[in-house]
Amino acid sequence: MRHFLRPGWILLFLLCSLRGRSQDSASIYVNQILQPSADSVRTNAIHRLVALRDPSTFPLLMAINDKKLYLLDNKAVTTDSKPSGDGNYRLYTVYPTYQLLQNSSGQPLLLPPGKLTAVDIPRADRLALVGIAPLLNLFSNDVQKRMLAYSQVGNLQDQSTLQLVAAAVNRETDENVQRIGREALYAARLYAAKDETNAKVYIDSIALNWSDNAATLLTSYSKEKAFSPAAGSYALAKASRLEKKYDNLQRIQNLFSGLSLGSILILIALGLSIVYGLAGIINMAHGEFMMIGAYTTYCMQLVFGHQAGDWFYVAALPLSFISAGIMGLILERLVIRHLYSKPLESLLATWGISLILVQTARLIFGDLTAVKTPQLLAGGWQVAPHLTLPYNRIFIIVLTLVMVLLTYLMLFKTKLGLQIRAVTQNRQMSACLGVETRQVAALTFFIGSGLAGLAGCAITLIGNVVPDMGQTYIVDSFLVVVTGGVGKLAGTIVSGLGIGFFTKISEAFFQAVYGKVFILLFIMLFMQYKPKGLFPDKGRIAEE
Amino acid sequence: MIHAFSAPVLVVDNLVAAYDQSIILRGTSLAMQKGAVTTVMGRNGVGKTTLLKTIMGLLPVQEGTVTFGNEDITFMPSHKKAKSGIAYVPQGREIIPKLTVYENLQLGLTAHKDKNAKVPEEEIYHLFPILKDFRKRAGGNLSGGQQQQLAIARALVSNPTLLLLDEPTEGIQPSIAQEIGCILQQLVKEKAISVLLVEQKIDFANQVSDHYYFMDRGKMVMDGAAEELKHTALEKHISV
Amino acid sequence: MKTNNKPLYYILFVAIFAILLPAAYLSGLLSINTISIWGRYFCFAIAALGIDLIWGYTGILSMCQAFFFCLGSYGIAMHLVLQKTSLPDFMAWNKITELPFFWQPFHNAGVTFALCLIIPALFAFFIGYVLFRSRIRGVYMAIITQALTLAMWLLFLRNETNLGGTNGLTDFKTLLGFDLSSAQVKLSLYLVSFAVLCLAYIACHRITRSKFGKVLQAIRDSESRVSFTAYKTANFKLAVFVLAALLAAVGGMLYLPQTGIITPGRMDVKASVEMVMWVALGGRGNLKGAVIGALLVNFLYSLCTSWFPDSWLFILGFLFVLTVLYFDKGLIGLVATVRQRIPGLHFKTSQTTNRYVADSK
Amino acid sequence: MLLTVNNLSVSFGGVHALHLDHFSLGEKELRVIIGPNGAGKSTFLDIICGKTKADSGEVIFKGKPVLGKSEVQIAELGIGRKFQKPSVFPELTVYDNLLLAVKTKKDIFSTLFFKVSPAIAERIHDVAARLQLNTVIYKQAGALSHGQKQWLEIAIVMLQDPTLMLIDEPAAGMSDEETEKTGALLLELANTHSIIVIEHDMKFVEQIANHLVTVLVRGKRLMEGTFEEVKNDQRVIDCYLGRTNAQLETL
Amino acid sequence: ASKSGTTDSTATASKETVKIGVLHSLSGTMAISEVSLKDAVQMAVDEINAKGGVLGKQIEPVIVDPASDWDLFAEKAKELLIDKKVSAVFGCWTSVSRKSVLPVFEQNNGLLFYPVQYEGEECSNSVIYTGATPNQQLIPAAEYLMSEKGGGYKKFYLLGTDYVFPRTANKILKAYLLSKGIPKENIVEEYTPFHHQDYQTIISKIKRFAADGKACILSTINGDSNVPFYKEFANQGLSAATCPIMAFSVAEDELRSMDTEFLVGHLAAWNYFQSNDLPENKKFVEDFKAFCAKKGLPGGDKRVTDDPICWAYTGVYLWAKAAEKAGSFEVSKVRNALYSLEFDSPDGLVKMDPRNHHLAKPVVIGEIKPDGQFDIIWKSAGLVDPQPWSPLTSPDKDCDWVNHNGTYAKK
Ligand SMILES: Nc1ncnc2c1ncn2[C@@H]1O[C@H](COP(=O)(O)OP(=O)(O)OP(=O)(O)O)[C@@H](O)[C@H]1O
Ligand SMILES: Nc1ncnc2c1ncn2[C@@H]1O[C@H](COP(=O)(O)OP(=O)(O)OP(=O)(O)O)[C@@H](O)[C@H]1O
Ligand SMILES: [Mg+2]
Ligand SMILES: [Mg+2]
Repeated sequence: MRHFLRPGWILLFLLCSLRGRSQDSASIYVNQILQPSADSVRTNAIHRLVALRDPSTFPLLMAINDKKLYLLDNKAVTTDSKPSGDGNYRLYTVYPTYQLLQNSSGQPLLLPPGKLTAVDIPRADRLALVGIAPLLNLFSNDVQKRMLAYSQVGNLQDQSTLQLVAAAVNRETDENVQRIGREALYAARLYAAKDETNAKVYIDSIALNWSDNAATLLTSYSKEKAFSPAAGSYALAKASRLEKKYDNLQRIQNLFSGLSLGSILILIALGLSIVYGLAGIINMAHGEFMMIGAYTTYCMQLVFGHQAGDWFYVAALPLSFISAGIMGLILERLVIRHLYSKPLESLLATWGISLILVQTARLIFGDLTAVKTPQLLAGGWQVAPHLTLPYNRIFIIVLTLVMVLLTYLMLFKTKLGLQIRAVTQNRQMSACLGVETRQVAALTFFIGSGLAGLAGCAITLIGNVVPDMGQTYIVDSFLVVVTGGVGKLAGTIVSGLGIGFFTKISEAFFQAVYGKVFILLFIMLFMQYKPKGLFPDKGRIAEE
Repeated sequence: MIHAFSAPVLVVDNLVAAYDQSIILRGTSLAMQKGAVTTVMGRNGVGKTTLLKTIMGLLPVQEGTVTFGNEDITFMPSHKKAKSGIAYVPQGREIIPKLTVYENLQLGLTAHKDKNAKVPEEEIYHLFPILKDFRKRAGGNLSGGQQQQLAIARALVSNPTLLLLDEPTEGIQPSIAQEIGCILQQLVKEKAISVLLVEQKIDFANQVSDHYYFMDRGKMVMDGAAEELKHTALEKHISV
Repeated sequence: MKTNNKPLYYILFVAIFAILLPAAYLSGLLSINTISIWGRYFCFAIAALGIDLIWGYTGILSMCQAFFFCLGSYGIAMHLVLQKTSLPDFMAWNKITELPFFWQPFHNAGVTFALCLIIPALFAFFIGYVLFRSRIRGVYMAIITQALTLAMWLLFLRNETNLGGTNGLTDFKTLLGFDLSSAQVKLSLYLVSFAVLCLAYIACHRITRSKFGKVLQAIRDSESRVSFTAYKTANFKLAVFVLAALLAAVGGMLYLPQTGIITPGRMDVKASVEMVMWVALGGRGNLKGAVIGALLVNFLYSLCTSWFPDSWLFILGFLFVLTVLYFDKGLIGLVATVRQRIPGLHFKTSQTTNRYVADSK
Repeated sequence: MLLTVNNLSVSFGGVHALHLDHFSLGEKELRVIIGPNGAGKSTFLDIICGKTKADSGEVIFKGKPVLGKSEVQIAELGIGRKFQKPSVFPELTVYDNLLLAVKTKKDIFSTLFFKVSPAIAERIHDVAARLQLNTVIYKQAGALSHGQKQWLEIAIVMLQDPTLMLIDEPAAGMSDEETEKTGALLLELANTHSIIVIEHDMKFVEQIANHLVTVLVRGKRLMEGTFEEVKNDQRVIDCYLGRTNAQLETL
Repeated sequence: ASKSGTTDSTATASKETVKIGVLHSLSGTMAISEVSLKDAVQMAVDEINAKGGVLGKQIEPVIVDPASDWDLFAEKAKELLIDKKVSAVFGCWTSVSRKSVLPVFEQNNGLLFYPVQYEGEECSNSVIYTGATPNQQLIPAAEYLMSEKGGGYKKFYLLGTDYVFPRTANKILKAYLLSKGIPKENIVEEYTPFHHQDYQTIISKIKRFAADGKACILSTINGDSNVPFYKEFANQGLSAATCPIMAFSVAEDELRSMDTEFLVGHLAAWNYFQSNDLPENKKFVEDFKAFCAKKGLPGGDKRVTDDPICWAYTGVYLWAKAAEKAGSFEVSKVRNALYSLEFDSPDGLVKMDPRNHHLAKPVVIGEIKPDGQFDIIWKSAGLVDPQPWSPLTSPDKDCDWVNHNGTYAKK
């Protein structure tokens, strides 16, 4: 590796000298672009600048390419691609240096685009940048663009391009981008290599570097570009080893996906399990409580607005629980309480309620809405080059874990839990023992609905918010509750995870649709052996 | 007959109650002395269980009143009745099946006046040793007799002042049934608990009762102190 | 001994639907469209009878009736499609040149009718056999059958299944040589549906009043006790399950030519739950309730989606909730209550007067 | 022997509920089983009628092995059961409860086309009358009192007319006189059936124990003998009857 | 019952008004998309009525709710045509709903204005297709992506919800890509069930597929599956820069109240975008916002227009214009008047095909901006003629109602 760094330094030196020579002409062209005497002058200037390939002009060219070139006090500036809060953008000078603009107090200067005068470059002129765009992007301050640029720079046999790329790689701060950049360089050298030892060194470097594309690159090298069969087969061997590693990582990714799906299912089923398994109410409106939680989150986002950053979500977590819980409580008081010990009627009534709730949501919100992902949970944890575990999913897994734990403690370690379990098994006798069955039942419903609301809040991290979102999940969550064994917390967890893993594993083999069909049929067969779920009651209590 | 002259602890006056349309209690009246065992007897289906259920608040009262102590509890909800000191051992045990034996006992504490009370395990297990071994077993898995024992134990845990017992010895082995009798007498004596007993077996009733009521078709047809009533008279009434 | 207690209601029912409605059409008061719509409701009512048998009487909540309904419909639809072309359009688009083997038998009308009954029956038999053997019941049964319906729904949605995918089968011209768009044919289909509904009702009525029906109810109450009384409960359950499937399929068969389209949407989760809701609303465990529930819900559905396009869901939703809260035996329970309140109408019916409230559960 | 049981054992979660080395019952014999609560009496009957699966051992009824058979098959062999906790069809009327019990063909087609013959109707009413159910015969079974349900369940078993009747605590919740009536009824039935009765009411046991009484303790057979023998056995007194049994003294 | 004069009889029966049917789902899964179309139709009707109506008659819309229930679509269509005797119906979104009502319209001589892009391969005499045919949306998009300017993509992941439009669209796209020399192994086709929410597995597949930066996605994912898809896409570290998604079913209305952060930079191909600079369009957009605010519809003046809304709106005008031209509401006359009819739509001048019932219109490709609007990055040079039968998959067929009887075999 060090081996390559040395030429890198030389290149950088070279670049600097290049810049010195072209400095004067460049600044002339820059001026012509910013204040053209005629359109043709500007067009000419742009073409000239492109031909110069002077890195010091790249920020400018890039700003042109991105339609982000502005004038601020007659200085050419550009903005970040994303606002840094509240619709304001940071500003950078583009020429002769690329610098962050600061205000008097040394803080980055933040301005909305409206405060800036856009320099309007006609589309035709912008098109002149198309050929050089990837090179420009090597110096972009958007990581994604830089990443892409390396795979698009094209033929690195061209010395000047190679120099630029090498310089860019050296400047690179982002590890992943650097990996890709290095690969581009290695690949260029590999293609140029004409003796075996040299080629192997580069092949090894590429394999060691192990960017996303390494395997494909080596394979295509061995097929098309290898100068000798030996080098080709060596590359191929490396590639297939990489593929294997890759496959293993993919497996881990699949397991993670399974875990994540499973925990979502558990989170949704948890409330259902309490309301159904314990209170005996087949709550067809469970999904709608979830929807309420999701809309609460959405409303929080509206209320907090853009400034508040992630706080809206922090507030939404408890509030979604409470709002859905209260809604549940109201319904319990108005309707459900007449229906204990009448599971059939509860089915009908909760179905009716779900219709009403969906239509109400439709009238109030009426749209496809989605909650923005809190900054903290955006993106993912890059475990290995090919393994990204999204933070939002990790968060949901942790949330599920916490909720399961809390639910467990609540049900089995507190007086309330004891009373909840008692009331649901025998209301009248519980009452005779001094349990305030009404309160307990209402509380049970509150907690169950609240959990659904929380699940809804969590789901906004991965999905959208629509009035009938609940119906997407209702069958799945009932499946989880039932395969686990009604009223069995452990069953809900195991079956939720099981279904999650199984779905993801089968999806890896079948298409998503068949994966789902497969899982449904599998559950059906599974119930053959466990007709009362994973954890059936044993002995006399199992009877009817 | 220690507290023979104290004020009645529970008075049921002219009670009418029904399951939906079919009226079962047709003006039942009864008065219980404090610290005594009052026994209600009668043939199958005359409404004894219904009477206890109505007193406990499981069945709405249509007419009449129930007074406990000095308080009118006719329309008090069941759990308040339990908290005010009435414990109920229903016919058919009504154990909470999926709670363990210990949890069932714990549940009995809900009605205890003292919020921090603990299950008096020693006393209970002394009375019903079998419950100790089965502490962690689901209540519903116990044998019939064991469940009956648990039901009685659960009622005692709450430290009640009035015990409603619906055929408490049903399905219990003779030796323990006999002990239950002794315990009842002891409770009545020592803690001045009052007991309303529904019983069919004359032998057991005789062992514990201070006062008898005879019920037929939802009405009390006769009553009297234990001494006043001859064995034969009892039998005659029950076999009408 | 308890049958034939209210001939008046039956006569009224038959008079309205068999005479009044057709007469209104013939005299121009009603459009043929309305007649056709009622014909479709009858199909739902036939399926609802099956649901009542399996759920109301036997206590097995089956959520795959919608699937059986669709099987019946699809069978007829396949026949009708083949009447029109030798290769359905959608196959041509999918570059399938030869009719798949399972489409072949549907060329023949007789075979089609037979298959429309046999296939659902076989399906029901197989599902029932598997499920009842392992003593799946209660919600377990409900959810498993729902899962099955869901799986079938997903399969039917696929193009690979060669049943038209999401679009289903549509655009039919003739049935047994009759032009489906002609008013007479529509009227006949209406009358046939009504006749089948009546027959199905009578048959179900007989069944529920027989000892067989009593066994079913006993299974609902306490299945193990029935076993100890030496009845092979699994067989009984299987029998009603197949019977219910057949009724659903018959409903589906009649439904198709009157609707003109069958898509997998008929058996999605919502549809399968809704079918159960008809029965629940009408009054479970009561055949009249099932019929009335199916007719009423669907009638309201049609009516409200036209009259109150924005708020019909509220109306239906509140109807469900109110029914549950105030008429706890469904709509038919309401009728019973009203009749009891009005002394003049007080007939002695032995099965609705005393009500047992399961208090131990 | 009608029923022979060898080395029957069953345990729940490691606890031995029943471990019966031998038990046999002759034709038309009425056997009473007594024993402390939790001795395994009901479990024993549960195994015979197929409700509970045994861990090991054999049960031979009419020369055929019973274990492994389903409830229905066992019922068809001729074993009828009354449970400790009354088990009837709550939403059917008493009459229908009885109708279903009557011994006839019980397959789908015969039930579908079943007609109540006068003989059967008479028999139902007969049994109902004998068990004092005639006043409630059109009532829903779920609306009966505890004692009435007991009667109904006995009636169901009677109408089933099985070779072997397994009766669990028939006298529970009955008054003394009704208990006596039940006893008489059982004695009469014993002329034509084999019966196993479980009871805790000693008066009742004495009345019906015309042959042998088996005592189960902790799942094992403690002794078998006539009522007199059992009553006076010190072990039985110690663990079951109690030191001074009031019930017995008053006899 | 369907002889000739059904519409004529209405015309004489009610002097002042002429009825039209509006057949869009107002509840159920499709409501989210379709409600806006109902609003657009209503607005067009109000505008026309304000200007004096058609042929001197006020338009009276009969709105029904087919509730995303395909059977109900057929039932409502019958009701509108037979009972309500409407002169034309504006409605449907999904292909299945259109297929469901198609026989009804054909048997009862009705006229349906269908405003949504669709899979083609249909040529009904009773439907006026104002939405795009595949060649007016799919092909230009693919072409653009392959072009130098579009990024020169070499690998294509065709991802869709499992129903007819995606299936057919992908069939056509695949044929097109193959014909342009894209090797088979560089085209992947995949479908997910309706309402699919969990795209983890698929995204990781895509990630691998797109590792070399040469891949893009052609998405026909429908409705509520889009958000989870795009979110997961971003969270697993992919972006518009590394692998752009070209969507065929994502429009402004869907993006309206979404947080578009994770969508920015991705593409969509349509015939119309709200960001269209034409003055007609600016007025249209403003009018629509004002209309929604005035009627108190959800969203109020925050409402946006999009392609289907534009065509739903245009449809009403086309019908009105044709009726005026024909001087009658009679279906056959209106239909004839529609051929070659030109109209100044918000999207500029559009023109009905002279031989079939489709609309010639421009094709535009847009890039999603943070505000949920599209930056138009490509526009076709002029109107693109409709091709109901794609020459790629059905080279032998064409649709012509003037010289032939609908679909005919080309020589
Ligand atoms: N849930 C119920 N619904 C309707 N009627 C009932 C119900 N429970 C009991 N009954 C009726 O009420 C009457 C009295 O029943 P109750 O249980 O009070 O009798 P009991 O005196 O306790 O009899 P037993 O000695 O058999 O326990 C009986 O005739 C019975 O049929
Ligand atoms: N499923 C089970 N799990 C654990 N223990 C059980 C289970 N079923 C029964 N037992 C225990 O097995 C023993 C035998 O019970 P069984 O019901 O047979 O007693 P029994 O002799 O009928 O008693 P009783 O006279 O009280 O009715 C009891 O100790 C009981 O607790
Ligand atoms: Mg009683
Ligand atoms: Mg027992």
